[in-house]
Amino acid sequence: MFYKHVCKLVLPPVLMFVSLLLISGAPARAELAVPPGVTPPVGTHAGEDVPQPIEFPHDIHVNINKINCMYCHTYARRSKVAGIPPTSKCMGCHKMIATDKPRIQKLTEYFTKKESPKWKKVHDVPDFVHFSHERHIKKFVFDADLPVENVEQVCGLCHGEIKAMTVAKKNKPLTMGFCRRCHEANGGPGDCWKCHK
Amino acid sequence: MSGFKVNRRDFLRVLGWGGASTALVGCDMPTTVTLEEGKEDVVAYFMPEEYVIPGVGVWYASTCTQCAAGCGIHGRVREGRALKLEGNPESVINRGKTCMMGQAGVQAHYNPDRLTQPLMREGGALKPASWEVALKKIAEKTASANGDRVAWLSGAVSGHQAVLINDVLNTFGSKQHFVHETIHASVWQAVARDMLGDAQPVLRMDKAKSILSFGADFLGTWQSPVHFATQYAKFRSGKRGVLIQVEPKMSLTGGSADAWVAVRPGTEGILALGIAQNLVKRGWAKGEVPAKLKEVLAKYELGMVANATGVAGDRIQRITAALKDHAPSLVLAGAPVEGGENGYDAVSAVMLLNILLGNIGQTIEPAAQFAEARMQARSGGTRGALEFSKLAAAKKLDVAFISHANPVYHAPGFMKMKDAMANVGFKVVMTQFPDETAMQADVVLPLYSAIEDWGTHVAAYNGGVATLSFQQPLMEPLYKDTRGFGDVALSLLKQRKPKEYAAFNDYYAYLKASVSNMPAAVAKGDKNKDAAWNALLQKGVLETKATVGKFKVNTATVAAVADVSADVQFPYRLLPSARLGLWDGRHANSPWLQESPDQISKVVWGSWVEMHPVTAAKLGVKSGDYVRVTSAQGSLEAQAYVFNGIHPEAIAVPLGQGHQEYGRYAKGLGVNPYAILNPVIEKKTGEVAAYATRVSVTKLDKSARLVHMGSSDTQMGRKLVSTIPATVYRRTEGEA
Amino acid sequence: MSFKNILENWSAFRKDAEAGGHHKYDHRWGMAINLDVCTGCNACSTACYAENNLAVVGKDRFEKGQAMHWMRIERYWDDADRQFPERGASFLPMMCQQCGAATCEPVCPVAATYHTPDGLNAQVYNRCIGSRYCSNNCPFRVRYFNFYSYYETWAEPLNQQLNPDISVRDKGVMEKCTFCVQRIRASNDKAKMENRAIADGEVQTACAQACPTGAIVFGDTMDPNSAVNKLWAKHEVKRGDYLSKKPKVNAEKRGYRIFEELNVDPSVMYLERVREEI
Amino acid sequence: MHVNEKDINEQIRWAQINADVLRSMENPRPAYWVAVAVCIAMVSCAVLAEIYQYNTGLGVTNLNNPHMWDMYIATFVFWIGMSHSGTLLSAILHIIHADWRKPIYRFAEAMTTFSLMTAGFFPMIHLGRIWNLYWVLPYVSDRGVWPNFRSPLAWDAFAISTYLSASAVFLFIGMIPDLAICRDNAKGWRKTLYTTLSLGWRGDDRQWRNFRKTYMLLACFLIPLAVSVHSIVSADFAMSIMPGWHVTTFPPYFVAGALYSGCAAIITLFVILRYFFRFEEYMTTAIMEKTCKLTFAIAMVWTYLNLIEFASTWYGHNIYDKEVLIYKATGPYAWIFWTMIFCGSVAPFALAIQKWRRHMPTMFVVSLLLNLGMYFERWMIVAPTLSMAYEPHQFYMMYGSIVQWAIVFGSFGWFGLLFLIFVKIFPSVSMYEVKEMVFHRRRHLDHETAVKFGRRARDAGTPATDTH
Repeated sequence: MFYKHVCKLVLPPVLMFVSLLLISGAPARAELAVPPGVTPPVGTHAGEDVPQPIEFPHDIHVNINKINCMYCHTYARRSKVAGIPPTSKCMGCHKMIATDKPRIQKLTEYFTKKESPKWKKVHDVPDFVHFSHERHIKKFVFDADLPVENVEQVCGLCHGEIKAMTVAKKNKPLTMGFCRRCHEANGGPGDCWKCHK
Repeated sequence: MSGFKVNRRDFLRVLGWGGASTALVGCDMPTTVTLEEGKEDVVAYFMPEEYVIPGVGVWYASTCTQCAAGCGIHGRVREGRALKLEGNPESVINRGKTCMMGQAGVQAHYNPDRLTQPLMREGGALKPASWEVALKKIAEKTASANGDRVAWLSGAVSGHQAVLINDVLNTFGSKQHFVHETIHASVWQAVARDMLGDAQPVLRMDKAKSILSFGADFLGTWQSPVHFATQYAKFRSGKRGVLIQVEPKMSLTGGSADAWVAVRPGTEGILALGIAQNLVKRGWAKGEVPAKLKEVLAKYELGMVANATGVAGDRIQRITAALKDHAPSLVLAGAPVEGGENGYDAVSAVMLLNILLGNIGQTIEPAAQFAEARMQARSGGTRGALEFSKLAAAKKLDVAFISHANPVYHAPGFMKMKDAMANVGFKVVMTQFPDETAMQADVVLPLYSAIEDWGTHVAAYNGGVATLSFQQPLMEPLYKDTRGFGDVALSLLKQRKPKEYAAFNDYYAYLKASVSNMPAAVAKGDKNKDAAWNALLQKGVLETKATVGKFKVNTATVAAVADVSADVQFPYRLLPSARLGLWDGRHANSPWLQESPDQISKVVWGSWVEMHPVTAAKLGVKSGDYVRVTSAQGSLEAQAYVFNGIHPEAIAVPLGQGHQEYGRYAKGLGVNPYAILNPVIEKKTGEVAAYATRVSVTKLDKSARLVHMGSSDTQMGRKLVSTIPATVYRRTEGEA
Repeated sequence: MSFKNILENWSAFRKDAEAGGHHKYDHRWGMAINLDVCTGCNACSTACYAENNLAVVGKDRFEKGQAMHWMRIERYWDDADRQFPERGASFLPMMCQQCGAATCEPVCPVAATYHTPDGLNAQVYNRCIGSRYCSNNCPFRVRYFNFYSYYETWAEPLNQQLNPDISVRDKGVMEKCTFCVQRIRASNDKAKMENRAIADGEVQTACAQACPTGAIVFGDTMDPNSAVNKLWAKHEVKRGDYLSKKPKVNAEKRGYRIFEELNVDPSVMYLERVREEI
Repeated sequence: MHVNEKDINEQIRWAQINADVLRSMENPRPAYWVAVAVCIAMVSCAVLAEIYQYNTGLGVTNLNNPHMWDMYIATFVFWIGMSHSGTLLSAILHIIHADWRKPIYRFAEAMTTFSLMTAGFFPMIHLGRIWNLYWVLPYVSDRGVWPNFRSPLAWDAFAISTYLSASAVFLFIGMIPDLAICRDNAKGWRKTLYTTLSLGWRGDDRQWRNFRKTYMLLACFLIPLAVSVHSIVSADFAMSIMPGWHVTTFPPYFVAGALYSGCAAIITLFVILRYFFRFEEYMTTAIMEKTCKLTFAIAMVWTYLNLIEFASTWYGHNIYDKEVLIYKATGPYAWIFWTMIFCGSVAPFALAIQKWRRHMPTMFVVSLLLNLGMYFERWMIVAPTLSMAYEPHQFYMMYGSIVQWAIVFGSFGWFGLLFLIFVKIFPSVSMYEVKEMVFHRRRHLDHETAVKFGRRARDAGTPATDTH
């Protein structure tokens, strides 16, 4: 009799609670090679297409041409923002490479006009959050002695499998929970003021 | 790299990572982050310098132009926006420190009320115009003008700006460059020139063990406040020096004094002579005292001085003793002394103390003047405005250029500057803001802010090291239709002498050329001028060869100081006190400086009338009551602030407010005491005796809470600011 | 305060909270302010406005007592009874004292204000719900509340000056002096990138950097070689030890902390003003 | 003179009881609608003010540094306090079998619930970012952040919600038998309503037995809860270090104050209901007298606690505490302080005078005075400490703006509205308990007569046939 009541009243919330905990701790869908010794952050996000002035093909650059992320996103290891590569950098190669492609011609137009394409943001954290690319790269690449050519694995932790995309798409939630779980799993700071400004 | 400048301009381009990239925590974070409103774009650099990294602030050296002291600054630039100014440690003036006005430099730059395009007067009203049209107008109007019918009125200028102004006037064959500064030390300089043979002697507070300051607010508004503040810190450290401040109204410096002596306004000179007499009588005077001087001093014995100044005889003796005990000493005179009708004599009396105390060569050293005379600081007082207004009123001017100054607001009311300017044939005003003077102009040329412009500065008071301080743009101009002062001056020169200046397509080129050609400028043996130039810009200051003078001490000019006349109709003496912050009113358009309270009264956002409780009781006035202050020239109304840091015979109304124009933050706020000054001129220097106006005060039946910071004037028994006697200090750490 | 913390370290959590510092400190940022050379010139408070995106509230709201100066210079007259203030004015730079046993922390219902491993009283703006209890419980009254959406008052282009390293606070949020945490954070990142500790003097608060007389000294009081720590030691001011009642301040020395008797363990030490008898 | 009269006329017929009470729930008079209209008007004032405040920011309340709290919190404490006496009457007096409570506990109980529902608004209204209110509650979230369990404000959230739900349940459970009576006499929508609410009450023995158990159980649960709730509210102040707030005696002081204001409110409503619903039969002067005596006793307790607080402050020689106390008594808020002392400690002596306490209009006025005093007490607790604590640079005094007044004003409208709706939908006098009361009295009386005539009591008296 009493137990019946217990089962009726007490168990459901408890189960709910436990399951929530479980969900939050569930392992991720493996979609990209994970750097050794790193527990990847959990969660996916169906990002919508972001129309770019020039639909930049990440797949060609990363997959086919095997260009390192940090070759173009050069600020990532030197600043808290990864930065969009300066137009001059694009032209560094595309002065001669693939100049016949319409995209490249578009780019060249911009360059001759001495201005940069109006790229659209894909990944962003709210402005009250202090996120430092350089610290993460250092921890997961340089301090972890990860071969730099595998840096995409580290980027992938938060940016997903960019090399499988043409124009980048947001496919990780990048929410506080997303960050927090990774910090707890990989020994990142747990102090609010490390990330909140 | 062809043309350092092109790249520079490129990376200075505003590249906000999403505009101001400042979060509103109000908008709560959604569970899945989406892009914030208006932050969809991310701007990529075009061709950045390798040291420009988004998200990382870069510091550029420049020079502060908030006042004429010429402090070196560092500006923090991120994503092409200048964010914060700090002191440049390389600068000998401020040693990496800044004052509140320097901090507010960014607000002068980002001020929402800046002029964004040239204005021209058409049918009585100022109408927007293009630069071409405006310059053409100037060209045709000035074509026929020549000689001394052309004049240039400016604030304190130095460096290449001074050179250019000079050159422009030369093209007209005019010598009429008037310099107008409301807050100045002209009388002090005149006296120093006459008695020491050096107008700008170096004051070594760090060496002094005691300072007797007659109203010299060297921590606030006197000559080079930040420099003196750094010196003051040294003065107070170790064997702590003693500061005695003698003044009719407590200044910021008075607030820090060991002994603050309230003196009857206008009698500081008498007190000085009294102390001198006391020194001589007690045989403490260093060196030979001339007989002539003895007889001048003769009548200034204690009783008489005590009567005249309201400072008790024994106090005078104690002050004298303190000066002797804490040698070497340093005696200064500031605005209240200089601004008296007897200003010159009073300051001479003060300087005499330095001589008698043997401070010359000890704590007062000959100046090291900047080698190139044309670039030396043109500092001046109110005389410039006075002469200018006289010429203008007499219709002796066809063309007037006005820059770095706002005479219509700053000139005392009796000069009737507005009407005087109406008589000038053609007025060109170069300014950053729609100020009172601009409103009177025929052509208004909008200038870059100090943060957008190039320039070089030579401090009038340089603390003994002659340096050239560089001013370079921290960011792209906010408004494309504004121009740098140098560029404007150059285009004026090009109108008159196209050939000579054809080489320089802008001020930057001119500056670079002339600096690189300065003998001291280029590092020895360095052939690569670009490298030297970039190094200079990085450092911000350039030490140059200096001409160090010699003192020629002369006490002949010391004369008896006339006592101030009492007046029944106007029983009080008006003190138009200056204040660090709003300064002479040029910073009234900065919200920060308006909101940061006056250091002594703690009043914000407005004007007030300071009076002593005794006076207040006589008038039946409480703090917050509105009073009318009336002089022979007119009257003003403001709220009273009653406190005992002022002499009962004095009424103080601070400078800085009472603008009719000058943007949303300044306009229609408070009153300007200069509007009711009496036309009293200090005879020997021709400066306006700003502290010589007598006023009467009447209570108005209107009262309101005086908007000020802080509720309690006392500590109410808490240990907030606790004080220990210097004896204890000496015992514990004084010897350190 | 994470869920783990409640479950495992509850008792430790409580004990430490009383003892002022709630876990192993990496740093304990502190200050020493020499009131003898402080001239009350307001450079510090203006620098604070410039660094920390402080709102200018205007005359009316200032009159209401809603001003937002994180760093304020209090001015007192010690001899108001005499005819003249013959010993000058008493200036007191007052900002958040970053107490080790802060009274604001335990009362926040959502833990928006808490103690960081750097020994700071953090104020997490986007966690704050504006109950304002922290301000009521602050003996120094140095917490300021956004009574309005002040960001609307930054007239274009004034808003371009805003420091991107700190949020602009919207209405309903409490804010206060942070010891320029954004500068600490930046130097911390820099140091970590270079695999070294933060050097003394590397981090400077805006007020300390501006102060023309160098009255404000800022640094890590845990670093034995830091200038600030030397000053604390020289003037025999120690972090509060609550169990032993031994006097914390030596009467002969100039160092003292305001409201020491409340045992809130402030991180700011003041040096007494000195006056010569003339 | 001493009037010795009965709490209730035990000859009253039970059908009569039903009739009277049910009548009070039917065809409202114009006066009722006027009252409703007034209340709605008051509420809408508050709503407008709140909308304005929500959009503009809390600055419109005149709050400042140091005055971060003001009338909102005072009013919050006031309403929480108001709620207590309901519990006192219904729960405490229930378990000590003081059966004179029976005719008047129902509306007191309702008052408890409604004043809690009113009080609950204020912590929300005074928040800077009300839209994040739920952060105070502990819930499992992706962010892994929790409320600060050390904060009295977090305790408030728990305590108030618990107390509200508990007292609401208590009110409802206690009404079930009456709802059944209503059901049997109602038509139309009321019929359906009461049918649902009375949970199929048939009044058989098993139901009665379970009912009594549950009711007693809840009563026992509610009493410590009530005490703890107001102790926690007092902790909002006592847990701080502010002079005038950091007072050890605050929990009992607050509880006493709470009971005090609650009883005063009961007297007010007693008079109103008795007058408008012609409940003279049930809300008799005798019961009024008992209520008054109770209130008087509590008033004296409150006065005593007040005095020891002053005394401990005065002799405690804590300079800051003393300053605040002196400031209260002599500062700009002095008039409020002395009004509070008068209304709280002097006015109650009117309750000691029998002639007066039997005179309803007088009691009405007096009870209002008492509550005025209690409101001032709450305000005097909150404001002066903030005006004057440690830092002399931040000593200011301020009065709330029109916005605060509007919202506080509106809260009374809200309370009134709820109460007005209640009295027309639910029996504001507990019928079945009045019957119990009558029954017991009658049994008692019959026993006496029986002894007199040497007969067994059971035969005597009216058989209880016309019960349901």
